[in-house]
Order: sequence, then structure tokens, then C-alpha cells
Amino acid sequence: MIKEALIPKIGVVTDIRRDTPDVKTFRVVGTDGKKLFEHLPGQCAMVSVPGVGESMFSITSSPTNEEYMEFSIKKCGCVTEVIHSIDVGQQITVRGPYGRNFPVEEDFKGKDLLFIAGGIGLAPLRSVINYVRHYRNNYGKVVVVYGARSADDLVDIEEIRNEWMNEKNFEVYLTIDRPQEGWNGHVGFVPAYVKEIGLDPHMTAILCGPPIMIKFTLQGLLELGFTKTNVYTTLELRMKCGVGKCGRCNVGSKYVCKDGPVFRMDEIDELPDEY
Amino acid sequence: MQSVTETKNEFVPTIVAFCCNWCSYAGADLAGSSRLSYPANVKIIRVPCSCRVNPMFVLKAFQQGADGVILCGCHPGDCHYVTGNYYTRRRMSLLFGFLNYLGIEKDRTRVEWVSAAEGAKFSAVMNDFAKRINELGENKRLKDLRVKENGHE
Amino acid sequence: MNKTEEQIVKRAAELLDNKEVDKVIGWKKGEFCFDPSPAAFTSSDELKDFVYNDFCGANLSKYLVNECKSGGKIAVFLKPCDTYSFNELVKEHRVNKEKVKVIGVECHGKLDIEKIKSKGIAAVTGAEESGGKVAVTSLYGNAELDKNEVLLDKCLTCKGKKFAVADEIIVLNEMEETKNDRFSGVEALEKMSEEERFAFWKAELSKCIRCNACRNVCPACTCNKCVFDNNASGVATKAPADTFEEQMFHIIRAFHVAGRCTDCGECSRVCPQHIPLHLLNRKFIKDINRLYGEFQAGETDEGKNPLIEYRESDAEPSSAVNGEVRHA
Amino acid sequence: MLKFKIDKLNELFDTISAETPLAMPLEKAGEADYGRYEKGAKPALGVLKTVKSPKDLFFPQSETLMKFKTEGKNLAVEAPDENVTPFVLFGVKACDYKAFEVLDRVFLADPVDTYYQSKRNAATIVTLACSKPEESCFCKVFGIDAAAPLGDVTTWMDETYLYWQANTNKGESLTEKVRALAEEGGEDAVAKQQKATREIIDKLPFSHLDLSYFKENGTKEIFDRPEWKELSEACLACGTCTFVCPTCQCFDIREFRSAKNEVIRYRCWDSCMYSDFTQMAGGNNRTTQMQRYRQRFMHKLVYYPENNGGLFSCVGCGRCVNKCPQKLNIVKVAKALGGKKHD
Repeated sequence: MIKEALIPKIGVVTDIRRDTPDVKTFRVVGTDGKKLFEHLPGQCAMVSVPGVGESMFSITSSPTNEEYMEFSIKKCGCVTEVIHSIDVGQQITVRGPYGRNFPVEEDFKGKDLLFIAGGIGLAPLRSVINYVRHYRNNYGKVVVVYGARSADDLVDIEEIRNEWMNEKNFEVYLTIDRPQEGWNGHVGFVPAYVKEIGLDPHMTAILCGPPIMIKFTLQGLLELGFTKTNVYTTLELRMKCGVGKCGRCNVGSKYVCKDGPVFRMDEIDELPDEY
Repeated sequence: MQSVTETKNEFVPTIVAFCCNWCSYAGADLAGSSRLSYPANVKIIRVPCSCRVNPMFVLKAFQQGADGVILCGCHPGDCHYVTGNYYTRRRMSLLFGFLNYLGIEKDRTRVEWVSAAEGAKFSAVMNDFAKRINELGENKRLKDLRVKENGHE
Repeated sequence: MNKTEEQIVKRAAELLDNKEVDKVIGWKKGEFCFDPSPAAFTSSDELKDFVYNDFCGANLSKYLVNECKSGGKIAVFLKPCDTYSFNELVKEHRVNKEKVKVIGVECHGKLDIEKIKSKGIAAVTGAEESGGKVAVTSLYGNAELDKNEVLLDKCLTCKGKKFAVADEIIVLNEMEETKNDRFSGVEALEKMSEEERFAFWKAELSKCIRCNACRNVCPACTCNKCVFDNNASGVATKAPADTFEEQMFHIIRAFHVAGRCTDCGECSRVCPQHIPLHLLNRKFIKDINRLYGEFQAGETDEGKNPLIEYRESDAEPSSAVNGEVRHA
Repeated sequence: MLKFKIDKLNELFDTISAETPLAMPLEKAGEADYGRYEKGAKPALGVLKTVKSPKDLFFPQSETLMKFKTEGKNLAVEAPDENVTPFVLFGVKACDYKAFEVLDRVFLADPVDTYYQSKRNAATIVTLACSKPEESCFCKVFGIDAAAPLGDVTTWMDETYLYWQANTNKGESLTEKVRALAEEGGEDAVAKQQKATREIIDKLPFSHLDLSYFKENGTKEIFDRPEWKELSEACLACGTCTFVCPTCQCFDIREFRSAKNEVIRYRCWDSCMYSDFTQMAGGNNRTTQMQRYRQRFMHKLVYYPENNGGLFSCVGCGRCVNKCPQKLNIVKVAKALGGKKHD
């Protein structure tokens, strides 16, 4: 019922973490202190501080987290600006979960997984990566390639350094666009780095980041021998209702809010070039 | 019918006064420090010059429940920015005439020139304007129906 | 094909073939005689679809704002009243005069298909004007109407047949000046009481569906981003939630074009609800004339418009609003 | 079949509206639109096309979804009451009635839009057959018979009578309330009118518009046609076509602060023609009017049918044909793309 779908739940912000100069991660629980609703990795929710409107954000935390949900939000428009201005204890509205999740229980199972993210693009992948870590035995090798403009723009760097890098059979490659004092790691754009690393094309790749990064990384992956049926990404378009009725997030006959945001590359090829 | 009369008696209009920083706002200050009274329901909005007032400001004020809007600036020729109030004069002559053309009572809007030395004039103008708005009653024609009665509080 | 159209197409073909211009802006044949659309033509082959008839009421000058952004020279066909809009756009630096060749075309007043249909004639298949009469053919039978009854509103108060600007003109038949008083509608409203005026505008404006056709067609509305489309402005609105929003939109729009509106009448022509929007703009024109002296926007492509101009002796708002004061 | 004398119509409307709210085409400030009938209102039954379709009875141009009360950092949501008083919707034409089916497939698909559904369920729909279709009508293309519309009750009107035929239980119970004003009969007159109407419809210039191109070709093939540019050139980017369209259903959700501690969240019609329709903080996937124009017609002729078993999201009412300021319309699009084979 859309009434239930459009009428949001009230959530309380219990923690705000500043990840980068323009990204904050908000921890949210219901007014009863419990998690607002269950979701699957890659799904999204509409978040709002009433007054300026709602926006769709991917749920950054893993479904395996039974206590709370997290949203990593980059400040870039009217709604996000207001969200960035709130303090702990603020009540916000959340509705969801919306959209198709990553096929973690189907196609991903038993596979070696390659995660490639750029900037805030790590947000949707973080829920998948942590899900995979939780059910570690169900998946093969995991490789994460993550790049940002600068060392300061790497989201969730503490979790990456302290937890991901210590996982077994788990490789993490970090890169930043330009050299920076105090940075000893790799410098360069993600698409180029992906080619340098020398990846096994039989892995299932999951991409998320700015459109330009996706475009060139995909090219690189295809050159390395990856097939489009093994590459997944997410699309992002303007949404209002989240349930396929308001008519604005379509690419061809597909609605990103309900048929996406997760698409396989060969599915995207079927769509008109308008995303 | 009786209840209508009662509400009428209780009616306290909301008046928005856009005051130029250099003259009229100082005039309001002077009125205050000279202990000249003007109605408490006059909400002053300080603007750098009367010509800063976009017609949208006037409409927004009415939308949000103002019952009267008055613009105060320096006397023509005395503008801090030399010519600002000359433009105000043309704009507001046209705008207020236009609002009246749409059927908005013409006394709901007013332009007055009040210098920094004219505390007494400021007080007199505001008292007079408030009295007139009180007679006119509530602004219903330009108010947004969604705004609550207490919208301005 | 009428003689004028023949001449226009011939000239357009010459200009394109000689490479004097890269593009011609005119009107393109529709499904009937009464539904031509504005169109751009880039080769003389395409001109087979060119049309200029009694239903070419659209003012083409605004299309130049976008067309001028790309390179190349453009020829545009403008009726006398459209040339004022062109001048105004040049004055406001929205159109580059150097890139445009203005060809003035003959106009004897354009017809309004909706008015024809409102005479009870459905399934119209054709309409032709001659000698002050319009012969209409329909699936239900034929009819003859008086031309004056089915003219576009804007043509009923024609500004005159003078071209404010034209590099060349195509006029084969003498254009008769029509006598009219374009302010009579405004005066009738001014004579009403405040209550009556409010009731009139409330009824008219509450029909508004906020389709923005009036704004988007207006040659004076050329802001890159309209305040009503700008979410950050706090007044961005899309729907008439109640009457206030339409009032706000129409007041601000009329004020924003005050002193720049040439009274081309496109706003009223395109309104799907037939709201007499020209009565809003004309009130400003009338008051400007009264208070600051006769002014016709778009008469020339230079000079200052009345709202960015002043005189020390200007009327005070209190007396100006009362309608007592006149420009000395 | 029942029939009501034309001069008894106001009595009929008064009778209906005395019991339940009645919405029908009314004349207001010179234009005909659906509105609530009250004694003394001016019915506009002779008008073939109201400016707006009756869709706003179920999907209003602006509709409050909920209110938020704020207090400090706390929030409370107030959902509106969805009990809609049953009402009668009178005078719906065959094309507009078919459009409800198009809207239903969006709003009543899972998850059901209860705002729409509650109004839809509350309505008893009385349709009115067309007797004088005009040149912009092309409902026949979509298999609609303007002379025999569906609905809870179907009516036909000529100079002397309004003929009345109940089709459903809801229709029957409405009939019981007005039976006292009616006489029996009228089958012959209706049959005669239907025959004449169908003959005219067959002759209408757009009645044989061929849309097979949109069924036979793939999305990308149609999407990539070069003609879109030329077709959209004159488009002003106004929303007239979308707002007068009986099947356009896109909406925006916006908020309005009605008091210091209250925010109203409402939805309102939106138009894919508007430049900010797909504008995000991070970019816009449709930056040109050509793309926006293409979206509208692709949606009507390709995307919607793909998702809804081949049903077009157009009912041939012809409002866009009449109302587009620059005379662009779906017929011109269909002819330009489908009229000749693409090479």
C-alpha cells in the first residue's frame, strides 16, 4: 500500500561521523531504539528532514547489522545541505527499502568478487562488502579497488584499514587522484589502476562511482577480458516516490527506483542511452 | 454573527515594514529612543536600500499572513546610494497600482519617506498605517490558505 | 499557395542557396491549414513544407535566443508586431543582431481556430479568408464567418502595421491599419469596485493550471533559470495549491516584464484556459504611459526602459496609485 | 433504458447532488472543466472536451500527502484521513473513461496508491457518449467506441432527451434514486445517434492513424531516430500537453512550511517537459528539450506499452492537438516516425 510506502517512519539520528570534508555518515534507529526495517545489500531509502524534501540514499550499513542503519551522505544539494546541518538526537523521516538489491544470495554466491568504487560510490558497496564479510565462507576471494580525489576524501577509511585489510583472502587497493603529502599509497585514477593491478577476468565485478569513472573502468575491464554479464553497477536518477509511480527515474521502460538501482552491464546495454 | 464581531474586536493586524538601513531604520531607532510609540505589531525588516525590496518580498509577506505592507526609504534625493529610492518610487507606484487592479485594497500597501531625523514622523506613519489596516481587517485576498492563523507567530 | 507565401518561399530558397544564411526560421505545414508549427529550415529542399497563411500567429522572435547561440547566420520572418519583440531582445543582449536577417512579412490579422470552433463548428477541415469573411469547411457542413469574430485576441488590438525593424520586407498587398483602443479592457476593470475586480481575477486566475505556456512563449521571459523553477528561491512552485500561487506567479511575471513587454499578446494566445493575461501586462503599459510618458517597448533596440529610468519629478506612489497623476 | 427530458436535467442534477456530491463539466469564466455541481452552476454538457480531463477527481493537481509537526528535534507524522465520501462523476467521455484504465495500471499496481484508490472506489461514473466528435479526435485508433462508452451508467444526449443505461450495481443504485424523473424507452434514438456518430468517426482525419511502427520496432531503434530533433524544435517546454492529458500521471512531491512547527508534504502534477524534471544536485540526464520531448512520446507509445501488455498510454482525446501553443502533438510524432520506413 502506497500510504504505507509514502508515509515514512520516524528515525532518530544516534551518531554522526564526519568521513570526509563533505561526507557524513548518519546512524539511524527507530524511536523505539530498534532498527527501522530490514533491507538487502544495495537497496535504498528515502531520507528527509521535513521542510526541504526527500532524497534517495543507499543504505550503507550491512543488513547483517541488527542494531541500526547507516547512511553516508555527501553534501551536494538542498536536501543534503539540511541533513548535514543536523545534530545527534534529531528525528528524521525514513521510508524504504526500495529497489532491487545486489544478487548476493544468487549470482554472487561462491564467486570471487571485485569491488571498484570511486568517492562516495563506496557507500552502496559498503553494505555488500560487509555482508560478504559476515558470510565470508559463501564467497571466494574479494578484491576492493577504491579511489578518491584525495586521501581526505576516502570514505570509511578507518573501517577499511582496521577491518577490511585484516580479512583473509581479501585484497584492498587504495588510490588517490593526485600526489599528496603523507600519502604513500598509489596515485592515479581508478580506471588506470584497475588495469595495472592485473585482475582475473573470471571475477564478478561490482562498480560504483561517478559516471565517467564507470565508463572508463568498464572499458578497462572489458579489455582485461571481463564479460558484461559479470559486471554490476548502480544507476542514479532523480526520484520522488520510490515506488515506480511518479514517472521520473525511468531509463527506457525501466524505473531505477524499482527495477534498479542495481543493473547488470548487459541489461544496461539494452536500455536507451539516457542515464 | 456575534462570534464574528468578537473576532473582529480581537483582530490585531500583522504589519510588515521594510525600512531602509540609512534613513527609515534609523528613524525607527530614533522613535524608540525618543519614547515615541508605534504599534508592536509592526514587524520591521531592515533592507540596505528601499530599492532592495523585490515585489516578491511584498507578496511573500502577504502570503505568510501580513495584513499590510509598508515601505520606508530616504527622501527622494537623499538616497545613500544616490538614486535607489527613485527606482523604488517607480516600481512601487506600478506594483501597488497593479495590486489594486487585482482587487487588493489599495490602503494595504504604502510607501513613505522617513529620514533618520524623523522619529516622530516614523511613529505617526506607523500609527496611522496600523489604524487603517485595523479598519480594513484581515488580509484574505493575498494570503496563502495553507498558512495557519498563527503562521506569523 | 498564396502569393505572399510564394514570395517568402522564393526568398528563403535564394538566401539558403546563395549561402547568405545558414538557417531560415518560419512556419511548417501541419495536418491542416490551421495548425502550422514554427520550424527551422536549413536547405531549400525542406522549404516544400514551408507555410505562411492566416494561422501563422506565432511570434518567432524568441526562437532566436537559442538559435543565436550556435554559429551561422539566420533569416527570420517577422510580422509587424513581432519586430518589436525582436528589438527588445536585441536591446537586452539576448539576440545578436549581426547574426540575424529580419524579413518583415505582410499581415492582415491572424485567425484563431479555437474561436472558429467555439462558433459551434466541429470537425473543421479547412478555413480560408477572403474579403473580411472566413469560409470554413467541416465534416458537418460549411459555414461563413465574419473575420473579426475569429481573429486572435492580439490581432483585435493590433499595434499597427509598421515594422519596428526589418532588413527587407515582403508586402504584396497594402496592410490596412485597424482602429482600436487597446486599453478599453483595462479601463473597464479599473471602473469596477475592488470587490468586483478581485472576483474577476479570482475566477480567471483560478483556471490557471501552471503549465507555464505564457512564460515560456513570452519573448520578454528569457531568464536562464526562472525564479519559479529555482528550488533555492523558496517560491518554486509547480501546482496551484490554492489561488495564492497563481496570483504570485502572474503578478511577478507581469511585473518582471513591465516596461519590457511589447504587448505582442502571445501569452493570451497560448493560454489553454484563455485567461486574458494581456490585461495584466496592459495595466502596466497603461500606467507607465500615464505616469512616465508614452512608451512602446521594442520601438527601437536601444535606450532605457521606464523601470530602469527615473525623473526627480516622478509622481509619489500614494497619488500614482490613485490614478490621479498624469505625466506632465 | 430510461430517458430524461432535457429540461429536467437540472432537476436530475439537483436530485443527485442532494444526496451525494456530484462532479461534472461546468462552465467557469468561459471555460469548461470538471467541478463540483451546486445549485445554479452552469453544466457544460454540450462541450466536447473539457480543458482538463476528469483525472483530477482521482489524482488532483495538488494533494496533501501528510503533515509533519515539529517540536525541537522531534517529529510527528499526521496522515490524512482517506475516507472519501462517495460521489458521482457525470459526463465522462469514452476516451477519458479509457484513460482511467491507463491510470489504474500505474496507481493500482503494487504497491497500491491508496490516495488514488480511495477516490476511485468512491466514484460512481456516468459516461456520456459523443455525438459530435471533431477533427482532433482519434479514439478509434485505440479501439474506443465514442458512441458506446462504459462506466457504471452510460448516457446519450440529443436535443430532447438524455438517455440512461445502467451497467453495474453501482449504476443501478444511482438509477433508483433518479428513476422518478425518468421515462422508459429511447433505444431507437440511441441506436440512430450511435450509427451517425460512428459514421462521422470513420471519416475523421486521424481515425486511421497507424501505430504499428511502435509495436514492431525495438525501443532503441525508435529512441535513436534522427527525426526527434526536428519534431521537438518548436517545443516551448511548457507543460500544457501533459496537464491537459488524461493519461499523464507524473508527479512531484514537495513541501510547504505552513507554520513554524508544521510542514505540509504534498504531491502535485509535474511535467516531463520541464527542465528541472530530472534535475539532481549531481546532474541531469535529460539536458535538452529534444530529450524531454522524446521522453514524453516514448513513454506514451513505447515504454508504457512495454510494461502494460501493449496498451498505449494515449486515448486519442486530442486535447494536446488542440492546446499545444505551437501545434506540436502526438499525431505529428506518430506520422513522422511511423509514416515512412526508416532506412
